[in-house]
Amino acid sequence: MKNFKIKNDYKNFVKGLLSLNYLVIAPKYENGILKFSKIKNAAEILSPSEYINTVSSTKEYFFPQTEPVIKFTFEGKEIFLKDVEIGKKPKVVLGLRPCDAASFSILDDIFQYEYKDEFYFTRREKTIIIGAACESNDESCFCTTTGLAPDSSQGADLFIEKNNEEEYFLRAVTEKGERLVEQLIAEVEELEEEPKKNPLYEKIEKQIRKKIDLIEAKKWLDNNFENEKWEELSSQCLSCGSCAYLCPTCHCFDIVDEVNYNSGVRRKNWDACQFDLFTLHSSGHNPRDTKAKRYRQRVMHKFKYYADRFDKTLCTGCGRCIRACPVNIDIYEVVKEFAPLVEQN
Amino acid sequence: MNSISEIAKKLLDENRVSAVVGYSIGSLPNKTKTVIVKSSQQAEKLIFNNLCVNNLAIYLTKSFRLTTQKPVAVVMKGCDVKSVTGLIQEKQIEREQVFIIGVKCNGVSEDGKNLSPKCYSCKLQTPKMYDILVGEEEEKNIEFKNPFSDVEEFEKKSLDERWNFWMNELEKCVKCYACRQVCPLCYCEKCIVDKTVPRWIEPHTSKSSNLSWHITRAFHLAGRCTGCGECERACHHNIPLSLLNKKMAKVVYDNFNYQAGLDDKAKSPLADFKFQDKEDFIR
Amino acid sequence: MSRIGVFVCYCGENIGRTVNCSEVTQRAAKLRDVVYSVDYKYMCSDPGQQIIKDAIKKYNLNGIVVASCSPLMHEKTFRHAVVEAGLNPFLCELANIREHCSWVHDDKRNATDKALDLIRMMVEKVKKNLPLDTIKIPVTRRALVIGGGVAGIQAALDIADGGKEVVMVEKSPSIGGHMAQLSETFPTLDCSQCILTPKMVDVNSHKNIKLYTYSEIENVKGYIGNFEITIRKKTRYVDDSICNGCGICIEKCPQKKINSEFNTNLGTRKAIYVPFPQAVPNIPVIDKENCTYFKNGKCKVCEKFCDRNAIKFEQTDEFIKENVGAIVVATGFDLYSIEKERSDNYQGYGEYGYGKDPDIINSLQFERLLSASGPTLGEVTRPSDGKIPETVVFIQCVGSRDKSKGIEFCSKICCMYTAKHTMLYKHKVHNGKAFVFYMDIRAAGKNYDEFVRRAIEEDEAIYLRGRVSRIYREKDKLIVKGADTLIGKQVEIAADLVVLATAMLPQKDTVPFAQKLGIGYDKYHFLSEAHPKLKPIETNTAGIFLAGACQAPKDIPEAVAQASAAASKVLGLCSNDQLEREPYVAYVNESSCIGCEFCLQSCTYSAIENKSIVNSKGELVKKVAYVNKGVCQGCGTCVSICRSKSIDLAGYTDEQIYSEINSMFV
Amino acid sequence: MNYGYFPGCSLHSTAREFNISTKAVCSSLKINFTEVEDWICCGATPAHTTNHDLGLALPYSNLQLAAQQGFDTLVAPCAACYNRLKVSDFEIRKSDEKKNRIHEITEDKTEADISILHLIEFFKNDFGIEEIKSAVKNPLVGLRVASYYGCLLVRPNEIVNFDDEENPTSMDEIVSAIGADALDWSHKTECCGAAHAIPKTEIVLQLCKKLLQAAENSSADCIAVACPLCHANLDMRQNQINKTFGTKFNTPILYITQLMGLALGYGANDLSLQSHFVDPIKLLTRKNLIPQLEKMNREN
Amino acid sequence: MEEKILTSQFEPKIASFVCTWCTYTGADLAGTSRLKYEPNVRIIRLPCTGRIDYNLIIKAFENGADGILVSGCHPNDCHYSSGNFYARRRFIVFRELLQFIGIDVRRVQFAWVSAAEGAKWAKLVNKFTSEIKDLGQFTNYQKIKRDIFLEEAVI
Repeated sequence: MKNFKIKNDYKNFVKGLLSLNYLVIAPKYENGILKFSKIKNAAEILSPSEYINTVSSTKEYFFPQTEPVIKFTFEGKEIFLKDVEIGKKPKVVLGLRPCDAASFSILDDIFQYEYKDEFYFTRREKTIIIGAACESNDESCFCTTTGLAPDSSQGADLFIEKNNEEEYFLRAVTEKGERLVEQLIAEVEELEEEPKKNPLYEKIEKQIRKKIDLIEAKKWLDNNFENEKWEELSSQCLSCGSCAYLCPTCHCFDIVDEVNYNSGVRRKNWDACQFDLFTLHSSGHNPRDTKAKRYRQRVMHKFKYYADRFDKTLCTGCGRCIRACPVNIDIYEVVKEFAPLVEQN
Repeated sequence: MNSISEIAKKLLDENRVSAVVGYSIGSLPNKTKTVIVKSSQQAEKLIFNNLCVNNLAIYLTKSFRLTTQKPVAVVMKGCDVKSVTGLIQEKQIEREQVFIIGVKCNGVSEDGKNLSPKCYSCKLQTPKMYDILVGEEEEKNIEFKNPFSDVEEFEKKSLDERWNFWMNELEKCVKCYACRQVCPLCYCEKCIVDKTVPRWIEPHTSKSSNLSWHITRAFHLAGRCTGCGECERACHHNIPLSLLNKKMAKVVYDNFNYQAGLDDKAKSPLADFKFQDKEDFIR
Repeated sequence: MSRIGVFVCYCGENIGRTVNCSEVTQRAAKLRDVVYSVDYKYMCSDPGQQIIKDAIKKYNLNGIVVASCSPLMHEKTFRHAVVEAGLNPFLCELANIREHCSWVHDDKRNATDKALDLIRMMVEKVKKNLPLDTIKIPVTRRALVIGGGVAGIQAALDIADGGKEVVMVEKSPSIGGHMAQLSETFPTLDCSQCILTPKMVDVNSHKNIKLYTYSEIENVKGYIGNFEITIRKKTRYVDDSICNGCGICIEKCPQKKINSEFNTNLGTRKAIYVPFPQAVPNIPVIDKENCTYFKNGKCKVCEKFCDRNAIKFEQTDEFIKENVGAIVVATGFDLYSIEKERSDNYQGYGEYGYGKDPDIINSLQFERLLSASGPTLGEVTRPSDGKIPETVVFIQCVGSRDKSKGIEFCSKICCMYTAKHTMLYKHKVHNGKAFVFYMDIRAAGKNYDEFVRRAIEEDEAIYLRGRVSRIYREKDKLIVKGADTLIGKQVEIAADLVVLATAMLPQKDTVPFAQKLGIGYDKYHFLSEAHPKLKPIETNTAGIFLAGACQAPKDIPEAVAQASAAASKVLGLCSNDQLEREPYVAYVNESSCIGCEFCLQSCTYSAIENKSIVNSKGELVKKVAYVNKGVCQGCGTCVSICRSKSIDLAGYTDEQIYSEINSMFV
Repeated sequence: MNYGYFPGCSLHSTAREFNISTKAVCSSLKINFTEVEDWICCGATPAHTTNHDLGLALPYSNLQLAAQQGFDTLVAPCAACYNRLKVSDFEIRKSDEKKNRIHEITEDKTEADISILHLIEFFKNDFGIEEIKSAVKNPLVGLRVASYYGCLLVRPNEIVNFDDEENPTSMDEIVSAIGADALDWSHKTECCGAAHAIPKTEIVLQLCKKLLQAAENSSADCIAVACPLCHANLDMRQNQINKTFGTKFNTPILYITQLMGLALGYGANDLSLQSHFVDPIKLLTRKNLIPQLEKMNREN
Repeated sequence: MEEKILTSQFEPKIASFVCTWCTYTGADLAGTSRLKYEPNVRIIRLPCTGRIDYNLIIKAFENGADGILVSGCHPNDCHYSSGNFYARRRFIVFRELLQFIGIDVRRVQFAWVSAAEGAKWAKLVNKFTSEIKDLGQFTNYQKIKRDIFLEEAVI
């Protein structure tokens, strides 16, 4: 795959991107918080050095909080169904960190498991992911545990890095990515050689929380469905669900019909396993009726069940759940209880 | 004076309480972790410092609701005790079920740098109600601020400015209901938004259904919210929920001369009335 | 599935003139879930009702909307018709297209569209209606009367004469109340005791009346038709089942100088006593505070002399349970105390010197001075030296109508009894001079004003319109300083005796008492009637009625009239085995109720209680609200106050209203 | 609390002894009053009986002065000053329209949000009767004192409402606290004739005679007052009353602060006891109530 | 902000919540007295103003109401003696909340109309209807509702 140097500065590159009639989505401060938002002009863009990561992940652009699945109308005594149209405009999501970019390989798996979710994939196929290597980190980051690094390009179509001369260059990861760069040839210039790795990334990797042996962790989980630790680990949880709503890989949803007098819609709305009504049956029975059971489900799903099925963890170490938890439940510390750290040299 | 961990140890050893809810060192530099300690060995963990911003009253209903015969001890700042008063007032707990380890508080911080906004208008460095009191009161050199100054400031805006402000803010809401979950007074087992027959508040996110939710939240807390600010802290989209809560508190204070969390015998203002209540808008 | 029938009424031309009824009928037929729609000239007529009945059977309808007049007009009619066709009456709703549509709009297009909207809303509502059953409550056909004054006596006798059992509870040792203390009564000047005593005796001997004197209400549980009362029978130290009232114990008791409450501290009694000779029952009580035996452990003279061994020093309070279906509260009044030191919210009249000078007395004390059975045997003398007072000053409105002392109301009876006092005084002291300071003379009542005029014109009472600022003693005389506002001058009267017409207040412990019963009270602690105009006898708790001065100051005829009214209410209630009520009552969703008790606090009728939910092991899981269907009146205030929507109102459920709102604008 | 002190004209002239004794008492009780600088007439009798606005503007001006000087509470010993200040404050708080008018008259827009206390009110509610009691060094045992409140101190009730308007007791409480016998007498709030002293002296003589008679009937040794005008009428006219009515009154009239001063250990000169027409010193000496040591423990 | 549609064409949608004992009966009286008033109001009958929760009002706005009229018995006249007092408190607070959020409270009118005040009811409806006509359609609120047929899948 090819590499390209960004000729002028980063903003100019984005300007070029905007001129291609893509919907460009990138980190931007809106109402006081940093989140992935639509970029209207290049001046709004933040360069990869200007942020650590956004508050919420990019999943809402593929799997929105609320999404109509089917619509219907009543006319007299008849009911008419109507399909929902999905946005057709091609998009570029720009500036994802490795932990977010990697989430797509996870979501892709789950949204085509046994049934292909056309809503997700229609959007997915029309979107080009441009990742950006991390130039800083915070105390919550733990991507190395999940097998990632500040400069992993996994899941991205294009990946932005800094070379030794502190200049940004683009790494084409997929053909889709490469085709996009070809349209931007005025802004970039192909590099002959593979650029040298900037030592910054190694330095950050060392700053990140130490890697936990997830294989060992899974072994523990395999044998400890019943364990009083779950009670202890979850006792302070308030079931607020912030962890799941912010997680780039959590994907549970609820289906709800909303009916007015003369029309209605069936919707998919986000849900979260920590909510006490999450598995409540209409009979009144709830198989996961305690916080301990719900928290066990969360950890098991992330580090055991998903691994059993897809041989991956349902976590990219982005640290969002840790930052957001109002009572400081730290999934890294939790997993560390079950498994040793990996010796590193 | 005894430290919190010593007190906790003693209480647990003497079998006087079934658990102690408190704070311990957090996993991140500017956070403390809430813990529920059930054995005296674990009591070592308990600390108190200026990062202990959480209101632990939440656990009295979330974790212990009438399940324990023995009381539960809780570490409480002056402001947190107001929530306990509210819970007693609303028959969720009985005073005897809680052993309050009151701490004299000199202000807490959410990020380790800035004082939490609620501390600027706090007059309760020493809790009004406690079973044992720890900590030293320091000369408070915080400039006291009118708790309603931001409400008054906001009210000066025009109708459209206010509407646009809230629409921008509420648009961010993803209906995770974390604000509700962390609220010590949102103790309902089944919240009105989880009720489906009928569904007064639609579960999807949109400005209108988000508005219904936030009106509901604010209104249900009117005269009950003690201003602990946990909802705003839990909101990862930084929606200024306290502004709404404070507005409600102000309305209730101005009209009915009532402040929440001060009297566990008082009637909640919206479950009460006076013949002399004044209004000027009913035709 | 809902199968709704819509029946559109022309009401002759009343609806048809502005609403295009046939268009409405056709459009209604197209509404979702409407399976039948028809119009008719007079739907309320027999053939009209027959159309409904036939359609229910033919189309198997399970919801009926009649688009016609106001439900307040014909809801009952149509529901009755629906029942005849075998449907639950509460599955029928009326769309008000006459009063709210055809009669108030001119434009035919608008009125027709609006009529359809109203029908659509009702169709949507009725789909959510549930079949309801009228509520039947069993009635215990007995009554409790609290208070044995004239109001209580009248109510008890009326109910008992009506053939229903009555339990009467009086807190003092004898019934009779304040009326027994009075000398003669206005406006006829008949002797109070002469008219009251026979009634007292009747109460005691009536086969339908069970009398508990020296007893108080300890607890009230239950609701209309089904109250359970706990009565505390206070310790008399005399066994009332043995004592025959011979009075030897009283005669022999060595403790003589105890102030007599009945004689308003103007006379004395013994430590074992009956309050007054005509007391009912005529059974003495030992005053533990003053009894030598209780004070020193020695004496027991009474026990020694009692040949029936009725004296029981070891007696304790007894608790008795009674079940009744209705309660009449007739706890009466108390006098405002004029001294400055007070525990309640009212200011005293320190400047009048009451309590400091024995010759400044209140009106009830003056009644005792006038009474033939009083401490002076009816001779009017000064308490200080027994001299016959030559000048008496009467001051009205002491406490009443005085905002600065905290009481704003008029005590209503003082004008009349003060006039009576002047007359009786003049009849006894012929050369005496009576002065009256008054604010206004309020003598509205049959023969009342004539009575006052008689006091002024025939008995030469001198009425001065003005207030008194101060009373103080100068040697033998009391100087009363006041204003005569009619001549605009200050006056000073040197009096021998001053009588203060003191305000009437409710009994002292009315608040805890009212709370025990769950009835309302006003800021002065007078008990509140359910509606000032239309329900002056009822309280807001069903089955509890008011009689006499516990509700507001009243004179004897008014108290008696209200007592008879209360009795007739009780008899009405007790005339059936069961009460029937519309089933519009609140009900609780126990699975989501969290027991915050807001509904309980805000229920005007105290219809909501606590209920404990326990698990199979008997452990308390939670407390929830519980609605007593017999008491709930169906206002729905609790529904709005419930945050988690765990309480709902049958007939006006959230779902029904939601459906109406949802179909309002289409 | 930042207390301002408003002596008013009387305390700087005919009622100097009231001022002197007040200051003595305050210094002994460590009460810190600061006299409002540049105070002007309180608007009593001449102003308020001739021009309503002037009657409000003069006292309001004083309140504005006090507000500008940073006081939040104003204490006035003279009953007339107190009454005028209260009335003005009450009227102006009640109506914005009136306030604007008065602001125009005083040519000053200062919002005078100040609470106004009479000295007795201050002692009773702010300082505390118990505190006074514990500071007493020379209890006035055996002195029978009739407290005379007059009209301005407790009336009208909706404006000056720290005590019962008909049967006030706060001064009696102070009298009891300093060890003297507080007499429950009948004429606590009767009229003394007030400003009629000059135009219609005979009314004052008549009314004051009644007052003195009532005090004598209740066997009072002396009368305590808290109003310079009451004092003047009762003290200065006593001789004239005796001449006119053939009575033999010899009842010393003392300011309540003078009695307090005695109890706190001050001597006759410190309290200017010699400046009364009816000599109180004889009485006090007879009762052995003047401290032996003049200026005893003055500074403590 | 709010787009005014030509006043002459604009017929406001007005939802009304009334108690059965006073205002509903008062409105009946307006009918029996043949008083004429604007046809824009749709009445929902409830037992008492105490039953009128704030979410009925919100729901009516969500359903497209341009104005809301809430009415019941005068203070001290409540059939249930105090339901309207509770309601009054609720409205005092709720109205302030709406105002704070930026909703024009002129769109929510509270009134006491007794069973004898048929004329007051007619007048009230006319006055309120004309006021809402002046204010125009409540587009602010109607715009924020997700119209499922206009809702473009954002993305």
